[in-house]
Amino acid sequence: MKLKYFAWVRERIGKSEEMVEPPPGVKTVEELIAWLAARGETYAYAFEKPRVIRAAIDHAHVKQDAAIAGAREIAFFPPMTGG
Amino acid sequence: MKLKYFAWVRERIGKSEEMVEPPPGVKTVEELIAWLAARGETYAYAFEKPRVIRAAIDHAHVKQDAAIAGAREIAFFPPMTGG
Amino acid sequence: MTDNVAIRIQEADFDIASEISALTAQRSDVGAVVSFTGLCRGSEDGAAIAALTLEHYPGMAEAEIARHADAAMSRWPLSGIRVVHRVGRITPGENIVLVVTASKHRQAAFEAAEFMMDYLKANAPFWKRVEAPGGTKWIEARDHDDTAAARWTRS
Amino acid sequence: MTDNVAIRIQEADFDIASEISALTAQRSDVGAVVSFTGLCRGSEDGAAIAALTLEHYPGMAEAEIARHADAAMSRWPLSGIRVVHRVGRITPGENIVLVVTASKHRQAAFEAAEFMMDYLKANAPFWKRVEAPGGTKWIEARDHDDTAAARWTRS
Repeated sequence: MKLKYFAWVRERIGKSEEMVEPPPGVKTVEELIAWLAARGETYAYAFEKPRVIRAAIDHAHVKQDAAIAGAREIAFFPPMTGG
Repeated sequence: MKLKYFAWVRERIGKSEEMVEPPPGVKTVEELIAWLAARGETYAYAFEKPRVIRAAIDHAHVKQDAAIAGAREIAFFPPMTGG
Repeated sequence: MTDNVAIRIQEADFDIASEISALTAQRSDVGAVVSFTGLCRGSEDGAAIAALTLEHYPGMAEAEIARHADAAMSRWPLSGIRVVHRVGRITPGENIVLVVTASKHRQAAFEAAEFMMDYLKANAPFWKRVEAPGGTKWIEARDHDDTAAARWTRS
Repeated sequence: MTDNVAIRIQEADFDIASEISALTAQRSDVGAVVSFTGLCRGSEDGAAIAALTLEHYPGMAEAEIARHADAAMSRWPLSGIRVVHRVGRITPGENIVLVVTASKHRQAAFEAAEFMMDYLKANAPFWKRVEAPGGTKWIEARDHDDTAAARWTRS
């Protein structure tokens, strides 16, 4: 699946998108965040406060207990500040 | 004092303003309306439903129990429909 | 009249962009501008109309609108208000009235614009006459507008 | 996306008059148009800023705004909605966002414009970074905006 990062999540990780293949045990957004945070220092920094992170699956906002099965694109970003 | 008439009050009376000198017994807007209504057919028609008529003394909205003493200009008109 | 309050009553149409820009140009403390434009519709109570004619009470109309704009400037943290109200004959699709409010934040700008419009509908000395195929008639005031205007009265 | 809903995300500035006129030209059933313009202010939390940089989630931002505009079109009797949201670097005094709503009557136009702005502030995928003399920082979301957005949720 493709992951996208925005705002300070993108800056901390150091890239705006990447393809990943999480192991089968990673079933929800929350578990995906935990798996990413364990991948290295930049990820650990980006996801240091996992509750602050917002996620979208295929362009729709989701809660962290959402299942990731079948997702083509999952995005992580801070709370929105548009308008 | 000068009287001014607007909208259908003006049309019914047939003039937009006039100078009048009501007798001393006419002390309020309500009494002025009754005095005007007795002046002739056009006035009676304009003031046939006195409760509907709105009034302003010297450019400020007033209720019909307002005193007219000292007024320079009193206006009569239907409820407003601006905006 | 407070600084940055401008009230005009005129026969000519208005230019919304220039009225907005009068409240925002050369300054950087405005974060929110709300404009309300009221237009002449082609029907009134379901029947087609040819035009509206707007009459006003010169002198009182300007003074009353300015007094309400000053009240809005005191009630909300606004950087400015502009009101343009047209009079004379206005055909369907044409502009009738414009209210523009500017503030740091959006809530004040929205509330003040609604306050000014509720006032203009119910209490500003303007009267509309409709020209329809069957003749002309004065538009009757709607209780609805009195109710909308009354919601701003402080208890 | 419903007819008469237009959503644009762009670096260029917008022209308020032409967006309004897109909702009113060649028709006579619109009685009320509300525009909201959000501008970049020269200070953020009391400190002077040099510029904002706006980032968005391409694809999701357009789709989400359109979905909310469609919801507004169903909820209120509107004749149209236009939203333009700028991205990229924006300096104090410049426009950031425009929402225009058109309806027969003023209340629907006002409410729908506020609904769209509350949504854009709290839930549209845009992020603002501030450039200040001391460096850059991301603006933090305000609880206030979440509260404003939540008031439109039907129970």
